[in-house]
Amino acid sequence: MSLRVEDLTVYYQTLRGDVRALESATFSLADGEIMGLAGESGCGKSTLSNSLIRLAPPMKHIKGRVILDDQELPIADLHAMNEYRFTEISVVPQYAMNAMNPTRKIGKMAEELLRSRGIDARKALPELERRLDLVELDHDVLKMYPIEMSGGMKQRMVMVLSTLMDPSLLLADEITSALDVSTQKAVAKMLVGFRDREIVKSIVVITHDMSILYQIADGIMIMYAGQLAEKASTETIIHSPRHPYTKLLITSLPKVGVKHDEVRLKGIPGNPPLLLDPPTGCRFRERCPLAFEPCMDVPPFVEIEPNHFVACWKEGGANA
Amino acid sequence: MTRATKKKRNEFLYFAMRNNKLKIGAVIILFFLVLAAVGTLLTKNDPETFAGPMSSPPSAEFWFGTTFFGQDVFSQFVIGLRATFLVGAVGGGLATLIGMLVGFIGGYRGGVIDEGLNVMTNIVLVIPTFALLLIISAYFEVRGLFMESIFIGLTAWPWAARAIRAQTLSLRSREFVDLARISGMKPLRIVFSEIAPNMMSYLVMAFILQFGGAILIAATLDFIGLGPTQGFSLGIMMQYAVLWGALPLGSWWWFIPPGAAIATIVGALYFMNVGLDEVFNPKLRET
Amino acid sequence: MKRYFGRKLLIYVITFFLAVTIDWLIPRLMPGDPIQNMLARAALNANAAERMYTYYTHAFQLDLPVWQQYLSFWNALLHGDLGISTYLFPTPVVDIIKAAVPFDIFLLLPAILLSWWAGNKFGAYAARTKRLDNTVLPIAYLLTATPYMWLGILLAWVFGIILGWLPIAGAYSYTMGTDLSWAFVGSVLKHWILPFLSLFLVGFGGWAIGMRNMIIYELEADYSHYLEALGAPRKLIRKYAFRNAILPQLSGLALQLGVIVAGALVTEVVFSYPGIGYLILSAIQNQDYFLVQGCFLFIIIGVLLANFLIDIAFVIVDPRTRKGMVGE
Amino acid sequence: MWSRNKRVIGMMLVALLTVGLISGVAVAQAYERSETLYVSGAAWGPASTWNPFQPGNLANTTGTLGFVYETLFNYDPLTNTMIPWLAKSGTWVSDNVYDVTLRDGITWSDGHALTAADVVYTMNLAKEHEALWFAPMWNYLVEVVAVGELGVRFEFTDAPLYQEFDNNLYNIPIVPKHLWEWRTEEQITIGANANPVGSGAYLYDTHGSDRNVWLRNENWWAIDALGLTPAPKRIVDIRFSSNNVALGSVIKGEVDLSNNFLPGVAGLADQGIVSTYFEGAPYMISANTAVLFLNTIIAPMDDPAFRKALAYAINVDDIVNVAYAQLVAAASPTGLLPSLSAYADQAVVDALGWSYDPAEAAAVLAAAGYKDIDGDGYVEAPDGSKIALEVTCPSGWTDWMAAIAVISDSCKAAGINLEDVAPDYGAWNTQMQTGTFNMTLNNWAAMSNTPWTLYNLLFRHPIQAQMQSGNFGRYDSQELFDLVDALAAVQTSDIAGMQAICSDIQTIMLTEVPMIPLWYNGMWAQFSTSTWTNWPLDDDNDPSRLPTTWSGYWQLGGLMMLCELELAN
Repeated sequence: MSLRVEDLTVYYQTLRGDVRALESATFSLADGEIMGLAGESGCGKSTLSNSLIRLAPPMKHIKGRVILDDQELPIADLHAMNEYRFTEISVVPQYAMNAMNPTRKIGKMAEELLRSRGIDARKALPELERRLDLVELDHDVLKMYPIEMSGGMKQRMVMVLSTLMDPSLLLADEITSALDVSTQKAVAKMLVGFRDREIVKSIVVITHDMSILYQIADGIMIMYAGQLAEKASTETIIHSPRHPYTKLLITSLPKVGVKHDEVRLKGIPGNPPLLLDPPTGCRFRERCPLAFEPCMDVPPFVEIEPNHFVACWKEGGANA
Repeated sequence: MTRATKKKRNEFLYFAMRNNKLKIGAVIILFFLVLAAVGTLLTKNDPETFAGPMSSPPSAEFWFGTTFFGQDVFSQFVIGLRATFLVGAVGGGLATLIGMLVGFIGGYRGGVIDEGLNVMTNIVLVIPTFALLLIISAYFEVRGLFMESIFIGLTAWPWAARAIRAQTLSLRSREFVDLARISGMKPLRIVFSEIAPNMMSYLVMAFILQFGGAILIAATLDFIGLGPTQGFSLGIMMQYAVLWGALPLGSWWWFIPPGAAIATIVGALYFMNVGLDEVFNPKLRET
Repeated sequence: MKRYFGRKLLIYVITFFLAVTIDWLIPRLMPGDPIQNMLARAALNANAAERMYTYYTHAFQLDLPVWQQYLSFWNALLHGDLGISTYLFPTPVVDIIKAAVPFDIFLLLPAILLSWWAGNKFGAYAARTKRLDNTVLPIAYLLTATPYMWLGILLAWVFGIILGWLPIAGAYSYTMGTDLSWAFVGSVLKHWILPFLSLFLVGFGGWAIGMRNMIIYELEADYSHYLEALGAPRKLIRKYAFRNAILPQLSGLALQLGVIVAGALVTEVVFSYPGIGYLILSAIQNQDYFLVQGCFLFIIIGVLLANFLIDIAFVIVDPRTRKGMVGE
Repeated sequence: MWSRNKRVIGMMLVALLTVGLISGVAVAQAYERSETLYVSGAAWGPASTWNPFQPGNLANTTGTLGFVYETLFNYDPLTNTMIPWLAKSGTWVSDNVYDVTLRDGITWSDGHALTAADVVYTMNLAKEHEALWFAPMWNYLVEVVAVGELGVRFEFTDAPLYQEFDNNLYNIPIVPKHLWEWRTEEQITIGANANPVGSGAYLYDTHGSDRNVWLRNENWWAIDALGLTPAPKRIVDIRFSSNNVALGSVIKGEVDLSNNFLPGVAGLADQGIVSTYFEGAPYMISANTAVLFLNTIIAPMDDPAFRKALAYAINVDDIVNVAYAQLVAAASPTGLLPSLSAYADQAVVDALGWSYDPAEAAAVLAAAGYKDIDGDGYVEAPDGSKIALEVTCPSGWTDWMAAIAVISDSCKAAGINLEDVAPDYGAWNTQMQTGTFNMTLNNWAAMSNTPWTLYNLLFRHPIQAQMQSGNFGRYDSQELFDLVDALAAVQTSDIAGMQAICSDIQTIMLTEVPMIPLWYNGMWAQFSTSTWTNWPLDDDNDPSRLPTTWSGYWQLGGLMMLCELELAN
């Protein structure tokens, strides 16, 4: 068991009160697993990812633990987390296009990043070049500035940089959303390659593009309005989802990769609730065609089948 | 007003009230503004008449002492404050206005017009405008405060034009502007009803900086004797103080207040500017 | 890069052409008659005055048709001839400027470079350091808002008159010749300190604040967040932020040159420092249009040159300009 | 890149510091204080020419005339006597022949003898080159010839202008023929004449933009011939650009003699911090007359009654006591300096003169029909038109700006709407010369041997489109012009003849009030006794010295001051 998240609750502090962006998330991730994390914009998937690596104000850790390879991560302590960042847990951020210092040559930046971890860059160079080969980047990119690279190149370069220390867990946040379809596929495949070559043990792929997940993810976790909705193997989520939201999500999917940021669930009337003052109980209940009395209470995230978790009173639980 | 914009405004107000830089700056500016407005009521002496003993230090009757000729420094000071604010408002305002015009037109229209305006902006930017101001000022035999402000405004705009152009460029491609364009709105209206309101914070800040800059330029011109040929300004006070040997004669009360007032006013303006930046830009707020 | 320099060069050429034309117009637009003003000081007999007027007008070529004057102005200019000063008659303007320039370089170059360097260093250091941000930075705001001459007057008053430590006028002591001795060098330095300080302090405040604000922006930039997410040391993050923040500061330097020139001018006036700034004011006060022309031209060329150097520096520091991705 | 920059700047800093330290340690190799006299106040700009024929620009190299180049005579304005200098004697042999005999043994600083040939050459330069300032002399001069080695004969037409010629005798610099005869017209008239060779007491040493340095000529002829030796071996003539610095330097004794106008000197003199010629007010010798020129071709200044009312209305006491803080004295209505008071007819002054009297001003105005009709506090002209006038002086001339402020204030108090305005020098000059001003201040007549110098400024004629050097108000009176011309032609030895004409001039002047003399600008001089003493003082019984370094005043007693200076203990 590589990653275990228990009851993780993270709020955003704002003037008007706490935005309850992540509520009691409990799940785990196996060694070698690529898990997709999907949901509408603002459903808390980036909050979850961010709180695993950099839980900075205005985000606030309310409760919960994160255990990576049997070690509890001090996620609430910005400073103490540095020890684990990059080495144990790393990220390919949403803004990968702008993640590299525009005024530094790539090679130089890699060198300085490594040196900050006490690694001699010259000794690490062969490995670095091997990984460039892996993502099909020319070795000359090390002498380039970020602006000299295309979006796809930058994306791949950031993947290489982020995994230089062979972290146990890689968070890949919307890594394909800014790319064109053909590049998307290539980048996604490379991500799998990283896992296959055991550069990273496991990967969380955050996206709202279900088609990418279908290609690369072993399992998929669906979030809605800060709560976990369903988690199961990719096959299960795509073909036999159990949570009403997942079902609606899957049916409303366009055929090919969705590129636009705003995935609107046209089939579901209403909007996601404001997380500033979310409704009690199941947060999907106001839009849920199946909503009934018990939904006034928060449904537990229960394993209704092996490795299939659902948070819905209609599935599993007391009323299952 | 939609709920969202109202909320946004309230939020600005909340942060504005909480921002010490903005508050301190505003209080200082307000203080000097009030002093400039009502200052003449506090003294019965005309700034020009030889009202008191010569070169006397500050006293109950002459708060800031007297000049070499026995003129009341305080009454000159408050008159000078007015001049300072006038130059700032007119000079800074004109510079911002021209900057807006050039920036909006260049940024929105693009193409040859933009290129032309760009070249013009860069030229005025490169020319040491102060040297030019010296010559222009020397050209006029008799100069007034208003005229001085206009000249300052006419030479100080490129900086604002550049910044506003860049902002306009980035706003031009936004959805709401596209919408306005599709709906057949005239370009000028788009600029003033769609683009300008969306960069209000930016314009306010540009005006504040230009305001302060104009005050400094005017003080410099006045000090070297190329300011208004009649009346008083803080720069002229410093000029007279130096000309009449206030330093070796030890009349510090003659040259300290005007310079201190300028530094404080302009410093407060800059301070306010950073405060506003923090209010408008959540990323910069102290965490 | 070609495009970048091409554009810049075009602007410089147009600016130079315009500036020279404005420059040429100066004596022809200014009130009064330069020759008459020169003769007036002599308080001559009316007959002699008239004869001398004709004589000098011819000597200054002011009796030629206007277009011819314009052409010959360009011609003379390209031959390094800026005419003859009336205020310092009969010294050629070029000679006067040549004598003043070393003082300007000596005063301005260190003041600009050091204040820029120190201000940026300090601003970067103070940014997001709460204690410094709240204590020292307000002083920086006050400094950058201080009129140059007032700071000069204050320094002169405190260090020159009250304490009597430093001289407040001239470029070297009145008690010695210009032979290059240690004493002379020492005297030059002593006279340099106060004008230098006035320029330095105001500049320092401005750059410190600029850098503080820039760094705060940069620390919120994506690449900074990425570095944080990778747990990079604070030092490295700040170093990267500094590298990026220095670019706007560099172009800021180019934009500020005009202001610095103005500051140098009044500072030289306050301290009677014999540079171009001091000269141009004397020239204006004495209606010496030819000298005004020369000084103005020199300032223009100086500022254009400095801008050009900054452009080159920009290309060195900012890969974006070098790779032709950014037009300007 | 950046670390390299850092290193460079670091190295610069280290270098600067090192230099600073070394220089602090090194003993200053300054001029020996006891041999050096520091003066200031004469030069208003950097030195640019050593050509003695450039009177205007010479203001900045104040020793060219008097130190380097000398004149045939010197003149003592305090006693009104001509002092033979290069000339041993000069006599009018007849009404139109003047003979000069030079001293024997005078040499140029390059060793050549100064002879009659040099004098003849110098005088003839003005005949050839009309651009020289003394060229008009040749209007009445026929020829100048050498009579032997040392004799020079001036032959005139029937009507020489004696007054002007006398003035020229102590103003025309004699230049060495052997060095000048090869020069082109341009070199002679406008050349800079760097490294000048003259006959005088000091030699050019060096100069900077803010100083002239002169070295004593140890072979000066007068050391033997007249027993005169200037005390300071070296004179550093400093150009202070601001009163601040000048005043500070005098207070500290760094400057021995300042001839700047410095505000507040009266107080410092009273406290004994600086010394002045007079112990009390006006502290300074009167050097020239500040005259308020009235533009007499514009109404209402074309009305003598209005002009006279102005004369009564102006509070000269305030100018003296407030604007100048007692550093000047009020002028006689004749405008003549105290040194020329012999030519002021007291009877005329008593009968026609004026002093500040607002009541009288009001009476004069009322009598002439100037009344305040609209009740705004200011009088209107007899024809009912409004009067709104301006009084000007150049911007930056601080003492005059204060003075015109007083003028405008006191005129307003007397019901005359008068604003004070200070345009830039060039604009002021143009207005003055083209007659487009209302009232303006001017003082362009130097201390002189003759009242004609002042009248030549006040009543310059004929009236032209451009009045370049006098009668700016264009006061037109043929009777007066004839009198001034007649005065010019009177022998300077004929005191009674001069007085008679002056009396007539003054009668017209005080009746018509074409302009108003207000006060005497001082010969600003404040000295420190910390290094040098025996400065010229009022109680002194040797008046042939003037405490000044102004250009053109060395031969009027300035040089004598140097010869009398003594080192303080």
